[in-house]
Amino acid sequence: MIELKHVTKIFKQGLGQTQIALDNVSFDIPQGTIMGIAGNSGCGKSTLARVMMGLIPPTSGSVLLDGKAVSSYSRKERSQSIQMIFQHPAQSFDPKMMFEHSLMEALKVSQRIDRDKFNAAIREMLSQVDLSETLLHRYPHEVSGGEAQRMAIARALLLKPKIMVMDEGTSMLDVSVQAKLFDVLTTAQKRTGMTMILISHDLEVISKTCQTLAVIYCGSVVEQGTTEQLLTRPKTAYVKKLVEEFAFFDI
Amino acid sequence: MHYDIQMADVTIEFALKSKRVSAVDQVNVTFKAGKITGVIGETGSGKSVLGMSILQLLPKQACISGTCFFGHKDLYALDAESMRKIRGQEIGLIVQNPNEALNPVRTIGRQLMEPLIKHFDVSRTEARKTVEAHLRCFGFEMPKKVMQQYTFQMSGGMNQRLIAIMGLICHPSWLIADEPTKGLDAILRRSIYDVFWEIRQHYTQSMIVITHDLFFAKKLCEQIVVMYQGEIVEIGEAKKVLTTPLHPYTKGLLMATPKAGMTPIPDHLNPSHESRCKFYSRCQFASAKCKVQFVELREIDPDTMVRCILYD
Amino acid sequence: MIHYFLKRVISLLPVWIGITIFAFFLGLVSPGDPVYLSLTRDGITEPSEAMVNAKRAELGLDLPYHIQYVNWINRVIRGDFGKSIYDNEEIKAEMLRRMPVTLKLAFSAFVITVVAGLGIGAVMAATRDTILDRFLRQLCTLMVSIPGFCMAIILIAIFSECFHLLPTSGMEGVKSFIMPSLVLSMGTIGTSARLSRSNFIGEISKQYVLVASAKGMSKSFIGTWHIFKNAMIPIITFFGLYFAGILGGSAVIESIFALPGMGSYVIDAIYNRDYFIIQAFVLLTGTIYVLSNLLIDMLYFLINPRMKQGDSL
Amino acid sequence: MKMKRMEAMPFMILGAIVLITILAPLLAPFDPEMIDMQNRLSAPTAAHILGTDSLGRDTFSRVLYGGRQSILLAFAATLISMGIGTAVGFVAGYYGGKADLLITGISNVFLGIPGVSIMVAFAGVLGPGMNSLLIAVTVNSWVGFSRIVRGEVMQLKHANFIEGMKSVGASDGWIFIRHVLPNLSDSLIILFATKVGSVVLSVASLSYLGLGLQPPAPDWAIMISDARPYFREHPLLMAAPGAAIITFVWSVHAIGDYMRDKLDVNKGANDAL
Repeated sequence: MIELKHVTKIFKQGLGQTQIALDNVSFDIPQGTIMGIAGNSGCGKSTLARVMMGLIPPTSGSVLLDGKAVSSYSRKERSQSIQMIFQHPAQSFDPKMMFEHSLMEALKVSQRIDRDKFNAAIREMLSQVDLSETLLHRYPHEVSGGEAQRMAIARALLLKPKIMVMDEGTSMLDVSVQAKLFDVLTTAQKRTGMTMILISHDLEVISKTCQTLAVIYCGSVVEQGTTEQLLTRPKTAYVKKLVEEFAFFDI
Repeated sequence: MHYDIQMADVTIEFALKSKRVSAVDQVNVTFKAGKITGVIGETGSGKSVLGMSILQLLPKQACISGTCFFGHKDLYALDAESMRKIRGQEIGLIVQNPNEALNPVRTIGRQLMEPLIKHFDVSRTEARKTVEAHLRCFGFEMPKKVMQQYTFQMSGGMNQRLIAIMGLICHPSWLIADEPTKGLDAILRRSIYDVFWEIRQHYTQSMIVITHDLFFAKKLCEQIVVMYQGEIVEIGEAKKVLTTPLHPYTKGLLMATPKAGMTPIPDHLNPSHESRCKFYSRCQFASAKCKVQFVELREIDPDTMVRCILYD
Repeated sequence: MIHYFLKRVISLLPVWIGITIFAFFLGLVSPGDPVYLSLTRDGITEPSEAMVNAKRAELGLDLPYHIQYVNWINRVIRGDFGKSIYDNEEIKAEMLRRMPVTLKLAFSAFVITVVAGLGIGAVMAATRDTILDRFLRQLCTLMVSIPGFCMAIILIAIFSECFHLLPTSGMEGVKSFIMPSLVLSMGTIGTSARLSRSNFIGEISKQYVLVASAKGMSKSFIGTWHIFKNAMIPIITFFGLYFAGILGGSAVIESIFALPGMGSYVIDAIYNRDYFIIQAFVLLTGTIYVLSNLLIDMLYFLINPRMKQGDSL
Repeated sequence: MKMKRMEAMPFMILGAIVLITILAPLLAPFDPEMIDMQNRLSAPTAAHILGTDSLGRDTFSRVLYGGRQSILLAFAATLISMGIGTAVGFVAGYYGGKADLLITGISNVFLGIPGVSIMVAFAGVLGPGMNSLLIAVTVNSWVGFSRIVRGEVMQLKHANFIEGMKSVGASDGWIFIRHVLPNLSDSLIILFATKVGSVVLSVASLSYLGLGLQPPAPDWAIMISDARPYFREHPLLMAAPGAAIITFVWSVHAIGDYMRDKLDVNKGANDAL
């Protein structure tokens, strides 16, 4: 269970100018559900993801993971409960290391599995994300975007997190590759029962994959509720406009 | 009189350090004047390479074979000087990311006047007046002020309209748009659609729109060309192709969209087989014949063609 | 504009103060106690304890360091660098006479570096990956690798001893500056040419170049009006470093070509352990460097439109 | 790392020169400092392959020994400044804020004083010789490294894979050693090669004027300076050490350029320093 209570984040930009990235954001996501966070570019989605991960401290308010503040967790404990997938697949891996080495390192650092089971765990995870083992000896720039992103998911799943955050995970990918990715993700989610938080500007992707939804505009939650309720009976003008934009291309 | 663009046996390969990578493979297509044709395909299908080859805007390493007739001129055979006269004057281009399409250290006004002065040899004041007219036509209230400013002072939407004007300022008969909706959020995607609608009303009907956004193409284009790994697999009337597709790949593409439930196209089941049909290894309707028989782009009816054994 | 100018002055001030502290530090660290030196100059070879203390008080050397520093700064700002230990000459007069020579040399070398660097860089970028490009790149690497004095000797052998075109040393008007400024700029030409090349090539792949050619503009038009100006902006920031390199190198070149500049003066000062001159040299070259940086920042401000629109750096 | 023959040349030359310099005592036919006034200024003979200088010392042996001091000094000084510069640069880049401001301020001051002036100053104050040069070079070149490292670390800090490693649970130290340093290595090698080259050059310039390395130990620059008056009759006396310096510095710079082209990354920052 992850709860955000009145989270605000203000970035200092020198010479006294400040930029409000998040403004009083509060919501909670019960364990095992899939929640979407929608908003156009520049509305603070990525900052929200990094605050939830505990990578950046909120200026005020708190992020609670199973009742305890994220900041009180050590990095290792945090890695065992929450993992993140980034927007640019090839950049989520060290360019100087082969995938096998990156995966091994993730296991070594998080100590979730003891050393002798590493190879078995990696092979098994690769079959789950439908990647061939020859990719293990490739460098991040030598594979397609879709394959790199699935490798990132494999690395995250190896650590058996309770929560998975996707920050625009598929916006760089083609439609068919995106479909493949979500197919892999949803099967993994059903198998492990983990919570998933999908952050994207694409309302259609979110409407098809998430049960609940929050729409963010300029750092604050404009509207929140079940996907079905928001898409058919949006209350605020902004969400109406957003839904109308996507519907425009449907007819 | 607007000419058609006819491309015959076009093959484009890139001579990289170690090996030659083929991007476009034996393409035959005719883009009809007065029609908006959408070229759809995923990354690596060769759609952008095909589009950019028309204006010879490919990097040096590209080697092009085949012909691309614009009226009676073969664009591939043109020397640099005569191709320069075509670019902007007869065929305009709208590029991908608007925020990086303008020179950041040169005022917008001067960049818009450049082609006018170069192609039509008009005086600066006259060029300035034409540019102001175009700016007003695209919804800029204070054209004079905008002409003094720079691209980094403009919003995404405004930059979109500026690059549209840039492509149209010399009233070209044809327009090529390369991935206009790539990486845009919903609002900017809608505003670029309005820009194209504006172009359609006031400037030219003959357009080639290269995109991977199926629904944008369905809404905007009349004709659709679907490409897969450098080959054209299906051509047809837009509404028909994107509601009742013929080729298995197009079907798979539509099924993979969020609206249709995101069922993925299977990955290469048996990639090792060298087969005539490039989609063989991912196709549910694959049969022994597909591997052996070479399939041509068969014409089903006047404006529908498909490359698949099922329709042979 | 003024806002940016003040901002640059404020940010360069600590640099200047740092240089003065470094110069002052040199004075302190230098061996040979100035008290005894001035005493011997007064003809007292075995000064008594009292005389030494009186002298020390007179010179103000008994005060705590920071006060000494402030006194020193007051004198220095008015140009009073003290007297040369060797020939008791007033350093300020000597420096004023010699500074124009060094400035002329450094400035002409700087101009050659910029012009040649950009020129060769542009040629290499335009003909990238051809034989000419590879040859010029090797030439740049070679130019950076030849020591100044070797190049000087070679040039002197060719132009002075064989063809008697240029004077080998001394001050005979413009002609005596040609070889020194060429040798002085040689090293920096290699570096600036390579940097310009990678910047030009970086711009060629940018989107606005594609748009410009799609508008039907000619290659040369795009080269001059679009690529050159964009590439110039990052290059200007390195002019300051080139100038520092040239300023430093001028000391050696002046000695080789016997030009009466500040450089040769300080090199002689080192032979004679004349620390005040060294102090004055470091201070003056540092000040020239800071002023030139300010000038280059203003040039950057004028060329880069992003600055004028109030986007702070 | 397969390289075309031409590209491998600088590495081979550098290797050869360093090897020769180390093995000089074994290779040199004569003791470089043995004065033999009888056949002074002799032309190349079977015994003295490159002839002898004004004091009858064998030029060939002196050229073999000539690089020892300046090359050793260049490598040592550049290594030290690389160490200091990388540490300082990392702190400024990774933690930013006040530390960054302070370090940038200080490094601007060091940049403010042109390199040779520092060397000239230290040579004057501490007396010419090896140690004053070592200090002067280190004081002058650590800034170059810290600026580059700071710039790169700032970029790396926001790279997804660093955030990825943090979310996987890696500590800052682990990230620095396993990820930051390897990714910095390319730029550091380029800068190290360029710096060694420029240090050898500036030391040679000073030695030529008699302010750098001191005779009687054989040094290329001093040899050239001594050979100046005999230049017309005995060009070899100057050509041999000159060629040695140019070859060494060229090979080091060529390695730097090769690494930069291979990296093919438009890092303007590390070209100029």
